[in-house]
Amino acid sequence: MIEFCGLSLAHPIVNASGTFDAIAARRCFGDEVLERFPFAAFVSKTVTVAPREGNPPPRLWETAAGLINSIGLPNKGLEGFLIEDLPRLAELPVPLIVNVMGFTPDEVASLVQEIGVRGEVAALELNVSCPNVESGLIMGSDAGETGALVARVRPLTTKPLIVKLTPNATDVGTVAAAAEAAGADGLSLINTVRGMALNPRSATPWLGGVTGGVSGPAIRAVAVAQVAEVAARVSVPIVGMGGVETGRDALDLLRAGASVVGIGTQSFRDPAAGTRVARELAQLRSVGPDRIAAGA
Amino acid sequence: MIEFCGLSLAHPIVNASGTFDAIAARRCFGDEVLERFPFAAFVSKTVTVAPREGNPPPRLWETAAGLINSIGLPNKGLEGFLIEDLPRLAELPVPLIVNVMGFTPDEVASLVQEIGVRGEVAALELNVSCPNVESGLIMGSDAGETGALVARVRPLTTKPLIVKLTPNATDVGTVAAAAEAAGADGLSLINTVRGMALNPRSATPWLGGVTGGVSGPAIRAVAVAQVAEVAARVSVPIVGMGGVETGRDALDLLRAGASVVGIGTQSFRDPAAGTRVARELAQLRSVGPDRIAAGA
Amino acid sequence: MTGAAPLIEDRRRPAPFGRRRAAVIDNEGIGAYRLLRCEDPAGPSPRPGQFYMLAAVQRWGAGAGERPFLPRAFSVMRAREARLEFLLEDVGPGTHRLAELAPGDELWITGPLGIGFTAPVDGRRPLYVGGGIGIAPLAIWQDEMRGGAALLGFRDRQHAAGAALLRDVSIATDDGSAGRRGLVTDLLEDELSSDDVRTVYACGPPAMLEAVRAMCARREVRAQLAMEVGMACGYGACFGCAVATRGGYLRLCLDGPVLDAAELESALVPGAGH
Amino acid sequence: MTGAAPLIEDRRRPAPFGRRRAAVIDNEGIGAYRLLRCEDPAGPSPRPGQFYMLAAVQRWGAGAGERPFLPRAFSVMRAREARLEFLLEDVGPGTHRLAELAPGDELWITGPLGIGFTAPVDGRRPLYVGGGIGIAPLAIWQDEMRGGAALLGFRDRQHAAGAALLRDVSIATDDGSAGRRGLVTDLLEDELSSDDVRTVYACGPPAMLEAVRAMCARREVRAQLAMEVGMACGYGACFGCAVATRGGYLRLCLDGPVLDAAELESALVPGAGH
Ligand SMILES: Cc1cc2nc3c(=O)[nH]c(=O)nc-3n(C[C@H](O)[C@H](O)[C@H](O)COP(=O)(O)OP(=O)(O)OC[C@H]3O[C@@H](n4cnc5c(N)ncnc54)[C@H](O)[C@@H]3O)c2cc1C
Ligand SMILES: Cc1cc2nc3c(=O)[nH]c(=O)nc-3n(C[C@H](O)[C@H](O)[C@H](O)COP(=O)(O)OP(=O)(O)OC[C@H]3O[C@@H](n4cnc5c(N)ncnc54)[C@H](O)[C@@H]3O)c2cc1C
Ligand SMILES: Cc1cc2nc3c(=O)[nH]c(=O)nc-3n(C[C@H](O)[C@H](O)[C@H](O)COP(=O)(O)O)c2cc1C
Ligand SMILES: Cc1cc2nc3c(=O)[nH]c(=O)nc-3n(C[C@H](O)[C@H](O)[C@H](O)COP(=O)(O)O)c2cc1C
Ligand code: FES
Ligand code: FES
Repeated sequence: MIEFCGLSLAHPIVNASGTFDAIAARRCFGDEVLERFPFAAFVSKTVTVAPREGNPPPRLWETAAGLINSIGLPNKGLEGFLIEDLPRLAELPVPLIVNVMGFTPDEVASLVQEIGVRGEVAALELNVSCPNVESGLIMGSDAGETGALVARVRPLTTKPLIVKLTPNATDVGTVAAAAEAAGADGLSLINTVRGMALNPRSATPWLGGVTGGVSGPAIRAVAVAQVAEVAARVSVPIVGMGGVETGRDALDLLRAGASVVGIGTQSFRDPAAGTRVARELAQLRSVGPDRIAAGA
Repeated sequence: MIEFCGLSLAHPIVNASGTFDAIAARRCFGDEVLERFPFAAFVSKTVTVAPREGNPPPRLWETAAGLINSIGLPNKGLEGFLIEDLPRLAELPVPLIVNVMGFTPDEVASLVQEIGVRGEVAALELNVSCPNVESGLIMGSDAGETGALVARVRPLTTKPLIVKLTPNATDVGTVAAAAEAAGADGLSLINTVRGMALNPRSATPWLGGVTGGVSGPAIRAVAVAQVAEVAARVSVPIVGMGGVETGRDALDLLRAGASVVGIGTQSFRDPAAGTRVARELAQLRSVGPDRIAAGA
Repeated sequence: MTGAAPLIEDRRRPAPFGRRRAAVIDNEGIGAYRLLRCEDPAGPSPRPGQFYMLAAVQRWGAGAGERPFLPRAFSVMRAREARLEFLLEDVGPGTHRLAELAPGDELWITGPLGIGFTAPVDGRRPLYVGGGIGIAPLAIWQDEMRGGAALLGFRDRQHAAGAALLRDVSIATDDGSAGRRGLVTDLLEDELSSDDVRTVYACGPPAMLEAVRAMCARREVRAQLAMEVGMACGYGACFGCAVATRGGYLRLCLDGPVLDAAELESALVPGAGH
Repeated sequence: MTGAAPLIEDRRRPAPFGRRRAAVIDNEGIGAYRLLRCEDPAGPSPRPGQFYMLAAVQRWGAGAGERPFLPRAFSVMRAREARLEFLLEDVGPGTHRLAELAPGDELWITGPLGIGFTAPVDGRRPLYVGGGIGIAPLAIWQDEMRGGAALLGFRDRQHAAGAALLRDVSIATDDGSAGRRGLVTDLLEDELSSDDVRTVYACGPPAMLEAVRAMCARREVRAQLAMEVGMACGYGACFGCAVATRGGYLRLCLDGPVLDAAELESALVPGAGH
């Protein structure tokens, strides 16, 4: 058992928001998903106040050791989430972390308040970073805005508040420090890195949303750097993610300063990837450092 | 022949600074390098005022579809460059672009002045990916600092001035616009993306310089996005680079808005990669768009 | 199973959770296509129209060192005695790698996934309309339906070899090198003119599906379309496979790949096809 | 060529510009090592101590889909009649891929690169000191020198099989399973005690090279060390292979890999070895 922001987790592997839909997975795989749930906590896809259709397709492009997505945060909106999704997510065998995003501080405030009050919810993750959505300036790239936002919503819930940072910022460490100073209980990073691909036929942008976010092994080195940078600046616990494929990659993020590791794109290659990574990580940790190097 | 910032280039492929040492290559391969020179212009490694030893080793780490380097800009310094290297670089069969970096605006000024005045030099490239000694922040990540620097040195030379942007910035488009407004004749991007790796044995940073820069295919989607973003903001020509492996990758950067394409890490896999990419690019351009898609 | 009730859960057989290894039995060339067979002792038998996410265990990420990275979606073409059959065409790095697999190689498979076809109601008879590689899900469905005519369109004679995988077929080829010269929708036009008490089951490239959809809509013939779009996960995790319907976007991997044509304003899905 | 003048350019044979294809002739197991032979009709004959950058044409970037991405450096172990021989040990993704190459497969090669050994001066006799895979460049040098004793250290008997590639050898193994139990530097200590009119040519892991360097410095015996460090390009392009010398960093691929031991304060290069 590990302790993270007051939550007790069976192991340090969780899913990255928006990369595992537990309700959909149950439709595809039945209750085996509950019996063999791959994550120690479940992080929901981002919930916004109003329902969203998401970006026009195509939404995916495969790139060197990675994926570019331009999904556009489709979701049922706050009310739809509370009524339709929350009861079903409450059936999961692990603590529930709800990821939320607002286009204004008021929106964030109502999301935090209305979701934070629900007993099914163990913690909130604040997405201040999604590069796909046109909210003008990305809040999470600015320390002042991020700090102000966290300070504003912090008093509205007693639940742990995790701030999910964007990697598309000049100085992630300072944004992280501002979030901590304003009362964040934890930080998570990295979100996807802004990227783009062209349609080979038409030479126009491939993605319906024009640009997208790069995820997968291609961004792993960026994740290690940013987790280390943030860990050096804050004392709250960190959920590290970005390109984790194996237990060794998870170990690297933990060694860089994370307490918990998120699996995103890798789950697309194997729905049960979380279980494998957790097992590999446990194996690596049960041997000495030299054996780790040899077995890498 | 293509025209770029007043230079006439035989084709649109140049080297990325710091990834091809023409003098060293001549020692290894003899004069065949001159006869079959792979680039339409040669860009020097960054020159600083004082000589630099570079960072302590290890300096390299191989990552998914890429490389992390922490070289630390070793070079002979301005005087050593002018006396030892410039005469030999003048023997190359292509125009010479000298890349310079200063730790203060005064340093940049003397580099631009003393190198710009030399007849062997066709253009200057300003590497602004260096930390400001006072703020610790990277100059090139800030539009104000970049604009002020370019404005300061612009009058000091009549040679074309290309500003090489850093991708590790919240808003590359605004930095680019500031550089253009201050008189840059061209822009080049992307430099490497900040990344890090840990030593599997010791769990400490692998690189002697602690963090490094990611290059290679892993960053290609980031390069396409940033080139497109900058091209939408400026009207000066762009040298696009980042992860180019094939003519198709070069074509993507041109379509995203670049006029010239730089080859970096790919030259490590094949010293003559530039020639192959230029040939593949010419072939792709000689067929219609549908054939391009099919041949991708 | 003819006349299965159109309940969603009858159209979806749940998959074991997680990807599993499957040994390649053989990989046979059929004209321009490959028929890839693998063992699947652990899996349930799929419903016709369902699909699997496939990747090679070895060298998925090989070649130029970049793609394929994600698994690829393939309709099941036949399933018997714990063996699965897929039909594929080499059109890119993923299908290329699968096309070269040999007996003894292994696949990662996840599935069956998605929702399959439903039987006709009101005494209508099934009519299968396939274009190119789109014949795959029609084969297993024709088996289960125990018959019905199949109208199949191909580029040329080499591709038309795939027609041998169904029964009761009429063929059209673009170049007239096999069957009638023209489009499969020409065959469909004729067929529906003489008998429109049909339910159409169609699979093929977007332009063909759109032509089928429009034709059936005009004649008020019910049609189910097995569609394709780029997928990353296949199980509803990524929201990447959005298809616009009259009711908004849906995830094709979860609420498809078989859609009722009436749900669509157009079957011309962006980013699909070659 | 015995007694070649120590001019730099005598120690460096320039390479054709660009990588070239080379057909694998065979790939033979020698104890724990692989002896990889390839054709190189287009290349010049290398100087002993020079190296090549190697990559497989197929599946360099395969396996887990990530590494190897860059080519890898290998000392030439022998070169005759337009054929090159390399000795390698499977220690990671790159050497693993090379170790599995078979006749008919192809390599990308760039080389010869770097600066090789120089002959002894002042009537000194050569003494070769090799550790593990470090025996490779000593073999071609011993050939050219037409003799001289070789002291070789290995982990165990399986690795000691490599000793057959040189002549006039004395062996030490860590576990005593072949030759004397102990380190190759124990052999060197004895040898130099009885006769120090020698020039030592050493190649092996950093700790061994450092012990050799220190011992030779103490006895004022000249030594040339063939060193290893991670390389991305092999031809001076990346500045990644920096090695600290008394005169500052140098690029090992350009000004090495053979260095005069007197240039070094320590041969314990960070990041090298396993
Ligand atoms: C439900 C379903 C069932 C299917 N059934 C079958 C079947 O039975 N048999 C069969 O052969 N195929 C089937 N397909 C199609 C099959 O999945 C694709 O042909 C396959 O994914 C192509 O992969 P590839 O790597 O070979 O080609 P890709 O290069 O991926 O090319 C496929 C298409 O993807 C697009 N594309 C090109 N590059 C990229 C990129 N970098 N990232 C994203 N998209 C790109 C282009 O539109 C291209 O034409 C099915 C698809 C779905 C969704
Ligand atoms: C001039 C020269 C001559 C050589 N001659 C020979 C020879 O004749 N025979 C021979 O077998 N070898 C030789 N080597 C060593 C050989 O180049 C290496 O063993 C090889 O590069 C290892 O590659 P790999 O992918 O198998 O292993 P890697 O995984 O690359 O491991 C090799 C070492 O690199 C480090 N490392 C691990 N992961 C990474 C990473 N992601 N990025 C960077 N470094 C990492 C570690 O220190 C590891 O122990 C020579 C090296 C040089 C420089
Ligand atoms: C298809 C896709 C959808 C995502 N959706 C969300 C989201 O809704 N909210 C969010 O905070 N992050 C989202 N992310 C980002 C991931 O949570 C994660 O930060 C990122 O993918 C890096 O991890 P990975 O490399 O393991 O995928 C998404 C990522 C992908 C690939
Ligand atoms: C080993 C190495 C050294 C580099 N040195 C410099 C440098 O001295 N100055 C500079 O402006 N950019 C330098 N760069 C950045 C490259 O010029 C280029 O912007 C970057 O590598 C992206 O291109 P690529 O992916 O094709 O390598 C260096 C890159 C690498 C990999
Ligand atoms: S393919 Fe991922 S949601 Fe459908
Ligand atoms: S390996 Fe690139 S400079 Fe030596």
